Amino acid sequence: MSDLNVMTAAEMAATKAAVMDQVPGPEIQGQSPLHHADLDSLAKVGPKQGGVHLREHKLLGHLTLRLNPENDDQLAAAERVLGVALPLQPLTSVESGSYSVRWMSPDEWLILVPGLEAFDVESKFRDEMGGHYSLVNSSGGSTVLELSGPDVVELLKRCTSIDLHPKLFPVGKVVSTVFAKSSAIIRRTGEHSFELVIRRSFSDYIWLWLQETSREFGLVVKA
Amino acid sequence: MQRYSGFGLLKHSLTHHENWQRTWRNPTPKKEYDVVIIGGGGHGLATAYYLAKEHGITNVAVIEKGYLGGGNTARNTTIVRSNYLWDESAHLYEHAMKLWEGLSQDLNYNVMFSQRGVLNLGHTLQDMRDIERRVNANRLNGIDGEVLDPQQIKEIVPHMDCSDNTRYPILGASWQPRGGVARHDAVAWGFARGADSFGVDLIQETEVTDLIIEDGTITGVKTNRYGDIKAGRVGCVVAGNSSVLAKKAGFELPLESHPLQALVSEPIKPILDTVVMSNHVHGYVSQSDKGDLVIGAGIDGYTGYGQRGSYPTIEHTVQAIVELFPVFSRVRMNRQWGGIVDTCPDACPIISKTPVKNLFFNCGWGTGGFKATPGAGNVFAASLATGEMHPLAEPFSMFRFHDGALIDEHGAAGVAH
Amino acid sequence: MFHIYCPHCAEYREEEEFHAAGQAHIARPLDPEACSDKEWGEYMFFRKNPRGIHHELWVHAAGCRKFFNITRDTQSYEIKEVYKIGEKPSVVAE
Amino acid sequence: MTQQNRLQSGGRIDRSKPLTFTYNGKQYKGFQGDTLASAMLANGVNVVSRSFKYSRPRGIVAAGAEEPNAILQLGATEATQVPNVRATQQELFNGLVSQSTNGWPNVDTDVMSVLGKVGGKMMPPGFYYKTFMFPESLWNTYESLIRKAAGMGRSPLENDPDSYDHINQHCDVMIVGAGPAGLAAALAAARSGARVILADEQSEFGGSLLSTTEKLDGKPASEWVSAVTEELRSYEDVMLLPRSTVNGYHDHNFVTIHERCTDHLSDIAPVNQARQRLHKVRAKWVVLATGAHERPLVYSNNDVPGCMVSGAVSTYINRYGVVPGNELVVTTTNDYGYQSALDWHDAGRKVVAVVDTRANPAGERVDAARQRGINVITGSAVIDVQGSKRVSGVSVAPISADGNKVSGSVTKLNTDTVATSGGWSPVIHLSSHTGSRPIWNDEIVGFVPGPTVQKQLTAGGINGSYNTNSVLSEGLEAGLKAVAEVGLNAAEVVLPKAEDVKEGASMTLFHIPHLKPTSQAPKQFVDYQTDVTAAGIELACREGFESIEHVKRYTAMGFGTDQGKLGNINGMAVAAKALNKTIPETGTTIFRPNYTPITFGAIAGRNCGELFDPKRYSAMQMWHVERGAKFEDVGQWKRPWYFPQAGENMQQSLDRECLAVRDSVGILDASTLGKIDIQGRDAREFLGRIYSNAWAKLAVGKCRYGLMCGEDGMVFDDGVSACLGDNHFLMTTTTGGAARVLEWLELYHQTEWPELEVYFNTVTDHWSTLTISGPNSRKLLAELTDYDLSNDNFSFMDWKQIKVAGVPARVFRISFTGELTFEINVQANYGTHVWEKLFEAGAKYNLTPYGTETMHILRAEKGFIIAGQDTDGSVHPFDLGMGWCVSNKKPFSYVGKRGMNRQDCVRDNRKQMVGLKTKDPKVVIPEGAQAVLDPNEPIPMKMVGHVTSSYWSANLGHSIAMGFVKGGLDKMGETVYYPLVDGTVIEAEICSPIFLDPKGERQNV
Repeated sequence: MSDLNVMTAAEMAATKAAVMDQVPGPEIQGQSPLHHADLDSLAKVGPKQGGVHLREHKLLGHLTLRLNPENDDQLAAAERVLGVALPLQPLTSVESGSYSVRWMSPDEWLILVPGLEAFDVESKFRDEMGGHYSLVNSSGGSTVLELSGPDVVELLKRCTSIDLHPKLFPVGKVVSTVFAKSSAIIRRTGEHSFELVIRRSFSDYIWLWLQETSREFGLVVKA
Repeated sequence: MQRYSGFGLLKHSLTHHENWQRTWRNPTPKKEYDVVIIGGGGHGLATAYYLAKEHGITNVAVIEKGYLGGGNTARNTTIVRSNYLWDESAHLYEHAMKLWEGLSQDLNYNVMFSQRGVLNLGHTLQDMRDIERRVNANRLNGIDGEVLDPQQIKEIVPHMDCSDNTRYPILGASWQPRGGVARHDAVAWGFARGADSFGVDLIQETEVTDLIIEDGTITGVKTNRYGDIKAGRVGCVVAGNSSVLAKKAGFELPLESHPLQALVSEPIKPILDTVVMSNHVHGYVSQSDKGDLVIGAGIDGYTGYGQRGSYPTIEHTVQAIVELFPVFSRVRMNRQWGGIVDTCPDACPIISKTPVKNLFFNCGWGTGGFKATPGAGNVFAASLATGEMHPLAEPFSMFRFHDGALIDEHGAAGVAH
Repeated sequence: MFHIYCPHCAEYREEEEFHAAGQAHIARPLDPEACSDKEWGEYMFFRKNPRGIHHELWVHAAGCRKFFNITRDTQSYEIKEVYKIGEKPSVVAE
Repeated sequence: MTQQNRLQSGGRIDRSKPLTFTYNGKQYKGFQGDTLASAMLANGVNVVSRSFKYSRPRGIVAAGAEEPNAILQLGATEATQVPNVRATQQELFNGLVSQSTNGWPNVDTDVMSVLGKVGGKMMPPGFYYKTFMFPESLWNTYESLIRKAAGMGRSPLENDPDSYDHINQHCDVMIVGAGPAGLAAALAAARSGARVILADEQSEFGGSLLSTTEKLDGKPASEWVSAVTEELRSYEDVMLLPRSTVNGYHDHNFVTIHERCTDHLSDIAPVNQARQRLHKVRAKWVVLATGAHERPLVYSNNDVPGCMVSGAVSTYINRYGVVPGNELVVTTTNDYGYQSALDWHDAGRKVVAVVDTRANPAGERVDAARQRGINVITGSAVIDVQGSKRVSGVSVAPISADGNKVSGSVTKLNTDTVATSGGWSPVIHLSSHTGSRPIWNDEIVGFVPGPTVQKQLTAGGINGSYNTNSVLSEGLEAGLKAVAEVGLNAAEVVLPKAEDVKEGASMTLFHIPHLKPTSQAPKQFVDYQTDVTAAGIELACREGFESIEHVKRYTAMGFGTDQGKLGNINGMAVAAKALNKTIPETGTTIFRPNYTPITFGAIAGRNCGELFDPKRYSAMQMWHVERGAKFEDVGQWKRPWYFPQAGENMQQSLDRECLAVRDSVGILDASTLGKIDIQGRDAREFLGRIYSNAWAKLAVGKCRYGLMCGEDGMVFDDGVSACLGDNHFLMTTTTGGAARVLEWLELYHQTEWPELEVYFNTVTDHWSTLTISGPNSRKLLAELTDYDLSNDNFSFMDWKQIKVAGVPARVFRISFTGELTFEINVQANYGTHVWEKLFEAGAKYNLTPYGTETMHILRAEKGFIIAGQDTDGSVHPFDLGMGWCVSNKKPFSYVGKRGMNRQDCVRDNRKQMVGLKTKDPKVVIPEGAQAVLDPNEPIPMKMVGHVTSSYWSANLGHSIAMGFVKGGLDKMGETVYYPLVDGTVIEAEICSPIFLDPKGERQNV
């Protein structure tokens, strides 16, 4: 076992913000928030037909970026890191390869990257960006659910008060809202598919809620 | 005053009830009164009644912009209890409780005060600590109270889900057997009839449009129908309008007026014999003599004078009731309504002198005003009679928000009641 | 239930996403120590609480987490305008 | 049983689908398409209920939501009981089981009716208030008798087997009511491309058109209805909701719709289907096309079964193929009343007479009646009815032109049915839900919607328009207006033409006079369900109840489950006459949601049982469950409370857990603590302004405890914050306070100090926090890391970034137990891994999992407070003896500083936090016990404080407690007493709250 990850106090002071590779080596398997639900097994034994399909995208890198949208240097730096400009229009999102970026608030974006790249991306930001900003790794605190299928809109209308009409909620739109009695960040990824970013501690509740609410449509769990 | 009794009813039935007297007169106001009370709700009418009865001051007018008892008196869920935490409030509400007991006889008007007991449920360990604390304080203050375990609760409310299988299992409750409900309209009408019988003028459909203040002293009120009416002292008892009147007097109050909603089910056969309240799941329920489940909600978070609130508040309340009583799931909600409650930062009322001499305010009862009706009227009357605050009212000065001597009853007040 | 336009998200959302945070434009005294008890009490507790036009502070709690102001009629519940922190209302009571 | 009142043909029922149902245990037959009411009438059922106060037999009066009497109990099993179902709104299904709700031994023979007849005279409005007062002690007995009469139906006593759905909807135009106006509006909006929702409470669309023989463009009206419905169904953005009652109209055009999905199929929903669904609609525009209810006239004994409103008679004939009697007398003030006579006659049964209050009625329907040879008696009215369980005859008399007096001699006619029409009342309920006050319209003799701030349009009957052509064109107009308002181009719609029927003027009359004055006349019912009579209303007025609100409250008029749909206007008219006022002068009629009652289950939706509120779990939840932990609800979190082993009671578990921590090492899942990541140049300054203590000099790598106060100086949260980098802090909050604290920080940042460069983000869920505590915690941790954990290298209140069990971690050397403690924070995806590795390595140290209760005991041994348990919003840091956590040197007047220096906060004798040692060391004072100085003082006793935390300390071998005592810090060593509920008094000595290791050596090794 090594302690290569150790930072000295001086190193930390110099960087102003503490940056940390939080992911251990590949020999240690992480457990996503819905680990206990064992969706993989359900996918094997559960129904194959139904109006709503559910898949968990586990263990992605979740980074929350805060900066001043009027700071062109920072915007440029973000674009250098991400390969795409931050979406400045409210409630929009962009994708760049395996990265996706969601507008969360005028000074906040949620960036999803492959799980093992979170630290690299964070480090790049720290290298590229100056001035007042913040970057927070929240990968352990959320998970991503993909909901799709012919009845997905009908299902979501039972979970959120957001208007999902395609004219008002086109592909790429993202909202952060109340979801049942929890919250979710909802992004449309296709006519009949949506991505939900949900909080770890609420994930079991949302899983129960989705099972209950989708009963009339039939729920297909996908691995 | 014509006395009411069962015998009277029998007698009047022989003459087809054609000879009942008016319950109160409909007088034209005089030009001047010793005391003018603005607001003809339960508190205002009780104030007038006790001014006349206990202090011999009968040259009194109650000026009401709508009809008597038409504000929060007519809109609350009629719960009466006195199990408050702090000494100041416990003494005030217990003073009211003692007046409730015997009020029907005192007024010769059956206010249907029904001491069927009040349960305040605890669902968390902290709830139970707070309940223990409150019940201990109540008992040492001479107020009845017990802490019950789920088994004992089940005996009192057999159809409530007292099992471990709920989201927030019931861990226990405080129980005040002397608490209960009363018929809200009858309270206003009984006090009105009583006050009228002593010669108090009840002036309905008349709005006080302004206060006449000279050199920092109030001398009368302006009305929309009868012009200026002079007054030696003025008591303002206008829940839901207190800040509006205070503004006319030139000061602000530490109040926010919020919508408070309530609802009733359709009448069903008796199934709930007591009052059940839960701060934690946020709802309370009792069953009226007519069979309606009378259900209360929490206040809405915004300022609102519209006598209506937002739908999610109703929704959350009904969820709480179904959580407590899953058997009520197929019962139906009949009607909902809303009142305007003036809330104070410490969940306690203001019974107070004001920056204007001879102008007194009784306000800020939040959701708890009904249960205090006789007590509040009684101490406010004493204060208006003497010009000095009654000892029980003393701690409830509006100036406590300057020096910091707040009486924080959020725990006991909790949800609306 | 209110339908509230969030000036940051630039669309209407249901009231459940928001929290009301009381009267708007109550500035914290710059020198609290210079305040009398009365002045400090008034800052903390005393409110206009008008029947009619009211400027109030809300936060888009489940959305962008930004505070902003609403001018609303407390009698009809009509929302007259929303505006960001630091901005001045254009609709005011007479 | 035969359906003796069923016509051989006609109506919208399907005679090929017979259905069986039971009413009061008797089996009957009906057809698909029937309501329960139409099927009962088809079978000649007369009595459906007993009245509330007088136990009078009552029959079906109406055909829809306005029905006051036919309120039945439904349900074949205990769990599927439904109380108070309106038979006129319940579709018949095979196997339906129904029961009347009042009457003993049964509804046909009710012994209470005898009492009602005799005692009724003694039960005028307000009689409760006038009696049952003496003696005082008997009120409970009186009341229990009153309560016996309460209620109509009964609640099931078993849990509901059904589920209920909620759905959010959005549309441009929400149209309420699918009668002619609503259909026309919907057609206009839909063709123009609008998003439309059309809802109607009935099983099929068409509204009044389903009940008439009227023709549109020369064809049966139902053909137009079908064509329009078909077209609407073809639009993608149009949602059609039959069996869906718009129950509430709320601010900002928010509308709730109660859809009954399966109630027409069975009393229990099919598998996986919701029984009912609540639609929560946000509409840009709302079109109210809710129609009107026919008003009955008020005459003596107008409640005898067989008395019905005229339009309902037509509906039963035309829609259901049921003639609800053999002979008919109509009593009317207008032309519409004739329609039931025409329909009755055309159905082949006998019309005895139409009695018209007008002297010279002259409309086309009047002519049609005369042409059919129907006896039309003018200038007269039915003033009284004979019969008890069914009408047997009526008394007809001429009345004066003003309608106030009987002006001639009485004629008796034999009949079994009376149809009545006093005009129409627009269904304005929804428009008044949002606070709009209805206004009286003399021309149509009814209230119409008042001015509103909602984006609301109205069309048809709700406006007092009853002519089909104008109803249709108002609907079209409303649809087009809504379309234009939402910015769409209007499409063309050509409306069908109805035959124009010439109508004579109606007479404005509500209350039919009797030979005797109202107070002596046989009962003239205004509100059937609440047994309110005209005499009762007059009495209320005589007694000084002059506002209509007083009248309603005194008599209970309008307080039934029908909310006075039939009776309110009549009641206002009776009151107005008694007070010599006009109807609008007596007030207005305000309706509240719901339009018709709605199931609690439907309002609750799926948010019940397990889903009532989210259960929040940490990453290690499954481990805790497998270890048999007992859980405590803290906010929404389920936290392990303690971990009992086989055969242990709670106290034994706690003793074992407590000893393990002090003797070796224990582990706590502290993941639920709120965690806020704070970054920015001014993060440090910000903390200094929000916390009561100093933060300016906290070095990188160090942690510090902080107290957070409100502006009033009262403590509201606390926690440890760590300096991660010069511009980077991690704040922890209490478990319950996390969201509130984050919003608090944002509030100050966004509204007060936006110039401070700082960002806040929640990371509560991101980190798992594994707290190992106890003298062996260092040894244990050393097994999982190579890092130098020595006290010199890793001191108390340091934090280090190291690897634990191969997982990168931030480890904080802070302590809430007073023991050597390492708080290991790892990304939550790896929490369980590290947790399990700790247990693998911890076996030799007897690593013991402990829960919140042991945590509470251990911290109390050290005198550490728990915000929320030891504070209640009324204590400031000095009250807690935590002046050490307040800095007076900070240049900025931090939040709370000014507040805690107010007059009342600096006075003597405030309640202060102290430790309490019981005289009998074995006795644990109950938490919440109140302190007194003189145990012998009579009640009320002077209380000087209370116990906030109290435990048995296995480590110390005696009980420990913390609590408040007035001036307690100056009372060390003095005795206080705790009188308990059971009469015992516990004696305790005031001491320091730090019971163990006062120098803090154990955490510092």
